[in-house]
Amino acid sequence: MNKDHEPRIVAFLCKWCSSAGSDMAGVSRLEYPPNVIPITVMCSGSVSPIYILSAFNLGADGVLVSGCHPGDCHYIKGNMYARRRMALLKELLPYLGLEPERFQMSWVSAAEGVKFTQIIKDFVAQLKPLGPQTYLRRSL
Amino acid sequence: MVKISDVRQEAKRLLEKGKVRGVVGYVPGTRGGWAIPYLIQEAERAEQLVWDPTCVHNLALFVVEEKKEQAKQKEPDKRPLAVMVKGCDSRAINVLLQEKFINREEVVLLGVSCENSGVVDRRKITHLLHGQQAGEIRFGDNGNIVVVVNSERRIFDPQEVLADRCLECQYNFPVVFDYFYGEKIKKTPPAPYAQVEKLESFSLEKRRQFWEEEMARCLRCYACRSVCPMCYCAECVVDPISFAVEPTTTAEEKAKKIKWIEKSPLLSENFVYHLVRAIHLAGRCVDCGECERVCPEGISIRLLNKKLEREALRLFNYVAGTDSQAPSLLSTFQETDPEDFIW
Amino acid sequence: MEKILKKSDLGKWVGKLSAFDCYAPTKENDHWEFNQVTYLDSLPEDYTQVNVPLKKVVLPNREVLFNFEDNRNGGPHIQEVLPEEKEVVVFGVRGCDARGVALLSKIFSESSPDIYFERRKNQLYVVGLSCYPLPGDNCFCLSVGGGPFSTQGMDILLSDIGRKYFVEVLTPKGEKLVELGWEFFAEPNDQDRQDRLRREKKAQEMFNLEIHEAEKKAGVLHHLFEDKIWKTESFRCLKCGICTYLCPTCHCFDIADELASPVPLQGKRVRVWDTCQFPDFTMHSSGHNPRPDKSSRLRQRIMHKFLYFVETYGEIMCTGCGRCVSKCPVGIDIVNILNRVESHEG
Amino acid sequence: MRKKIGVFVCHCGINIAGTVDVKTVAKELSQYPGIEYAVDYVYMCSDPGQNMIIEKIMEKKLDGVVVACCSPNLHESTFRRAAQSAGLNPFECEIANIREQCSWVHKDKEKATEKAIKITEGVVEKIRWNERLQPIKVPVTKRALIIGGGIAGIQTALDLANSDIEVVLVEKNPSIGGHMIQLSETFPTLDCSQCILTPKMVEVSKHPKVKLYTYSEVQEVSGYVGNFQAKILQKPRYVDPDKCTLCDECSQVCPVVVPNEFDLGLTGRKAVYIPFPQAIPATYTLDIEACPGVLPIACGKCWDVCEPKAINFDMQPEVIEEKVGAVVVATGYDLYDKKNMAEYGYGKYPDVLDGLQFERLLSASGPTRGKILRPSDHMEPKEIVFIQCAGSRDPELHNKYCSRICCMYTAKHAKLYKHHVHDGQAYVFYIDIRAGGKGYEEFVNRSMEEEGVLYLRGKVSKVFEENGKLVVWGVDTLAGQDIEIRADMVVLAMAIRPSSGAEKLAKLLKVAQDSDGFFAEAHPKLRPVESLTAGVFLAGVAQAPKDIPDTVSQAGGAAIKVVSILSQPELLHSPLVARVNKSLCTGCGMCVEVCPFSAISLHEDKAEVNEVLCEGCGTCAATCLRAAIEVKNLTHLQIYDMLGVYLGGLR
Repeated sequence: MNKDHEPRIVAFLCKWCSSAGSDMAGVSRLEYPPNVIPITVMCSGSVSPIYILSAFNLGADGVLVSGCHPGDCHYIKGNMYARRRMALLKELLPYLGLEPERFQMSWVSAAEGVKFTQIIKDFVAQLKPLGPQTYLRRSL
Repeated sequence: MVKISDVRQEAKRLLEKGKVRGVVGYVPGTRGGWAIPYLIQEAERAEQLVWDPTCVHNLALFVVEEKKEQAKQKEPDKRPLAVMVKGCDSRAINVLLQEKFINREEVVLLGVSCENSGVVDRRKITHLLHGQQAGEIRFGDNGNIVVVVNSERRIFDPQEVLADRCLECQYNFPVVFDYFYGEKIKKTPPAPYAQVEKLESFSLEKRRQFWEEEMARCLRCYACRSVCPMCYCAECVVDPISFAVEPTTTAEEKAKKIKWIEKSPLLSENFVYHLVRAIHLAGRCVDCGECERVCPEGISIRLLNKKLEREALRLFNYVAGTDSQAPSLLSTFQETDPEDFIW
Repeated sequence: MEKILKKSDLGKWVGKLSAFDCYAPTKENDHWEFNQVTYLDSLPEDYTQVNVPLKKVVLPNREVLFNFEDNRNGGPHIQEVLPEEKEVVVFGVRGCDARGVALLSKIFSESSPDIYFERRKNQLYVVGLSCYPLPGDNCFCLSVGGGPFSTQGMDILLSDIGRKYFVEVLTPKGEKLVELGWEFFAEPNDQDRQDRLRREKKAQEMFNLEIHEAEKKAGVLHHLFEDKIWKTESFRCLKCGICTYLCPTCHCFDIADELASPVPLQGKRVRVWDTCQFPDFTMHSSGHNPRPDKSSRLRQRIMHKFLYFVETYGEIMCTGCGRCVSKCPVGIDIVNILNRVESHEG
Repeated sequence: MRKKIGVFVCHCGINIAGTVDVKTVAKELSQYPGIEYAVDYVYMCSDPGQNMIIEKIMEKKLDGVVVACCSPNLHESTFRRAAQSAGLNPFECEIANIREQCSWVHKDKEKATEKAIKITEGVVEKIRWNERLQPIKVPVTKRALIIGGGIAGIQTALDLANSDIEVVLVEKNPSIGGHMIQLSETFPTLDCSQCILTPKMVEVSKHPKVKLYTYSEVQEVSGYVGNFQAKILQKPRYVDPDKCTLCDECSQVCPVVVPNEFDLGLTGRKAVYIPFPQAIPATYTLDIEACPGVLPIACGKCWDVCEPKAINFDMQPEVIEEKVGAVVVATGYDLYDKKNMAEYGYGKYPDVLDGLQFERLLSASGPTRGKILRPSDHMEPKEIVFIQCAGSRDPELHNKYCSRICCMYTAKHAKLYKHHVHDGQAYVFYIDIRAGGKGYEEFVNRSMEEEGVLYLRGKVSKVFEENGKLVVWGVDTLAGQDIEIRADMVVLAMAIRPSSGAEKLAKLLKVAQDSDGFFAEAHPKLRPVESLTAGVFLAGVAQAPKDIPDTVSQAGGAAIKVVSILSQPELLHSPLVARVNKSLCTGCGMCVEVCPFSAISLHEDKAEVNEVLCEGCGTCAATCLRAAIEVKNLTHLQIYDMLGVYLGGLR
């Protein structure tokens, strides 16, 4: 296993909480590893499971979906639907043999720059020992 | 016991009175004693209807197909379609109702009970008969299956010959119907998720190995998709071109068709295809098991569906196809939905 | 050239073929497939027929045609990819499958040679196994120009005559294989020849499925384009690809560009199996679909095999393997359909 | 045609350039397919920076601009304005956030630069598919519907009417005035409630911009912000207000007596009645439930005596449709139901009263003309016990919340009691005293100190009658001893609950309620008068318990929120809304189920988006099994292409 592997992570961040929370991490000059590329979406409720499958298919080593805490959703309840969908995916992927650590969901509010930073650090740390994700990754 | 003569009589009456535009049911096939789905449009043909353990097909599919067919007609026949439904077929009908793909008035449901038994698995029968052809396969007493081989009558225990899906089924009688034939005998399968649990008990590495072997065989013939009554989308995520093309569609719009999954049966693409398929069926799959039956490569497709079926039950207390009025699994939520997996 | 190979010598002979990749039928779950083997002591007694026919060796379900790359600086760059140079021996090929490859050659070799097919076919050595007893209930090769002991498309045909194989060496390629293990081959005697013949005769009597006067079907089908049989028979069709993907002669394909990376653009152009049974197969860019429904697609499959191909190449494009009958999930039966069109022709 | 895209990379001084090699970002992007121009600059948001963008758009004929800079929350609008001034559509400009999400959080310059390039490339891919969109213009009906004619509704109506906005004010009772008109005096200044409210009631009824519907209820509200249609059911009052001269002849001959709601059952009224003398509209109402029959044959005495012939038995319920641009919910409260308070003998003993009943006793216009007399025997109570938090702050048995006004009105009650009964003794059982308003603390202190009201910290366990006295068993938790008071009267500071029709109204307006049943505000701190439904606002106790000053302030707040919508010639709504691909839609309605804004409906078996209601969250897009609905400018394709770039280079 390649211990030096730098995992490539895609993070789907909802605009109002988690993306704002990552901005907060920036404003607070908190440091975290540069392995994550954020994709800001309007709401975690808009993240289709196929985005996640496709990210793995295109070579992501980890995928993070982050939304507002329950009750704080800018769109009232989009995150509640996301929670259901992601719960199923979280169950399904390891059932097929994908390491459960590779897919993660989190709640990060606009104020939680520190939490966002910690999540990225933890996520990167748990992905590193797994090495590259080749299971669902397309190799032509 | 289902008296097939009653079903035939009702089918005949419906056709004679012009109450339905056709009856979708089972008739004897051409090779051996295996039934095939058939659209009966002439009253006299109703006599051909059969009901035996070879009636494996989920006829809800043909409700979908016929609906699409009618939509293409300039002058669609607005009369309902009568269809023979087993327990799983009827639950599929419920999902179609729930998703408003059909209206209740569009179908006349001739519900048949699986007689405390179920349908047979052709592979199991072939194996047991060592390649001999079964002349006739019918329901016996106490859920037993009677197989006639070279005019010799053999009786099999359901455990030996029934399809796995039937051995794990809790709804072996229709839950929605207009006519009901046979008896409602509630079965309680001892371990409906035993196979899922067995796979779960494997190590991650072993599970991966198992699925790699399964997925590597996939030819992408899409029989699993085509046979599924829930896969009625106009355009599928694996279709390389868009079906939503009108004469006015511009080249740029056509270019917007996303190729989420490559057409090649590469291992990775097969995985994503089957994952997407499973996720799309979450809370919708009624475990009629047709996908697995039709797979020419014998891929354990049900194990995927069954996993999500169990999670829907375990996490959200949801069972597909039992209530056509309730919201779908993924278009609703509870405040108390589990979130211990979330950071 | 006719030879005799003791069954116990099969493994020794195969041991001499180390320069080749050897394939033989192996059992996966409950069905047979050709898989690569490192040794082959015997051909399995219970072997019937492989699931995916021999065509997958010459027309794999994914053939890379070339690599492409759009370099930021250098512009587009294309690199041809040809099949690996590797000679392949496939053992246990049934007559129907071997004939399938022979029929495919008419398309891919004769009229306008396809380099990928050509190379794969040239590298392929077919060691057939005659059918006694018949591998399946749905075999009907006899009615479409083949037979249980057909040799068309084979380099060698092995016929089980008890403890030994009756070996017919049919081509120089076959001779080359025998040459490599010449010490294991003996000359057959009359008894051997009789045994083989007796079995062939017996096998021919075992068919319980036939297309009546298959060669005349073209003439019949010619008038049946608008027949309602297509509609009634296709009602239950699922529009899946089983019948065609598992057919030894169906060869339709799609060309697709597969991307390894969108930016910079990099990928492969591939040829993948496609089938006339998929609704998108004939879909035009305009959205118009000349074969818009299941009935027109079922008709196409049968017409192509028993009319159009006959018109172009003078042969039926069906080898009677029976897979489309056995494997169809809804019991669509090409034999039954063809026999019925005869009956209501008048 | 492929867009000509320009990329502008900001140094942000050293904020970005310190960690990200901006020159390399610009250079890499300049070689990216389809990029017409890429440049870096020290401060893109400065005037010279913006001017450079404008010039390059025109010079290079760009039709897409990506600015790689700080978070879009900061300067997206700046750069979109700049792009717009160069003739682009605002959606042809997008921000790549390489500061907050990159330079500020990383130290490794090489990796940060690589990430900044990826982020920017992704946004380039996104903008390729961006559509030119215009804000959705929504016409506005310059009228507001106010539901509830208490102080909250009246104040909102007046503030709006005085801002030249037409108001439709709907009150379900025969008169406006709400609970405030029932009160005697108001804390902390003890001015007479009726004296300060009636001028407002008159003003609202006479205001040319106010259309008043009393004895009416809102039945149905359809439409959306700026364009609601309301159906209002006007109940027949069988008395023509224009003809009624308030002579009271009808009431005198009416043979039926029923409890008077205005006095909370402390008095009776006739079937034909005026709720209170200052009622507005000033007219009698015939209570059809109580009346023996509108047929003259059944009774008809009132009709006989009515000289101006104001009584009309033929009146029918009427449904009136009103078009409005905004709705204010000011439905106030009801007292917590009697049946829930059996332990205090409420509803059982006539001398156990609730706060509002006590107000009526105190009121000069009340049943006792302002004298405090026991309902049972009309004697003056010499010992009186006030029990606070009756039904409030009790999550186990009753309501978990604080009803907020009870501490103050109990202090007022005790004080006023002492004003009337100088030799009487008042006790107050309390949990805490919450007197947070201006002058409130002083008010409570005066009650205790000047009036000698005995405040006992503790709960009352039981009230029962014994020998004509009400025995109050309680505990003084400060002294740590059980207390028994033999009182003549007990007054319960009953919890206040959302008005009985609140749930129905919430459904009809598609407005959320909180767990206590009060209408939910859009944000507890920053948007306290807005509901989550665009164009529906909240005022008064309907939103949460509050006193009169807070209610009046909130009413004013709601009014200005309404004005801010209705003062515009048309509303502009973000065009980033969902769109349905009808050829893929199968009409399953799952998007309809999940849409938090009820913006999607099914028409002829296809989903249809009301673009004005849609907020563009995209929950529908992830729910749809057929990819038949997606949000403009953040489509599946755009996400897919971004993923492709971010993860690209599978080499």
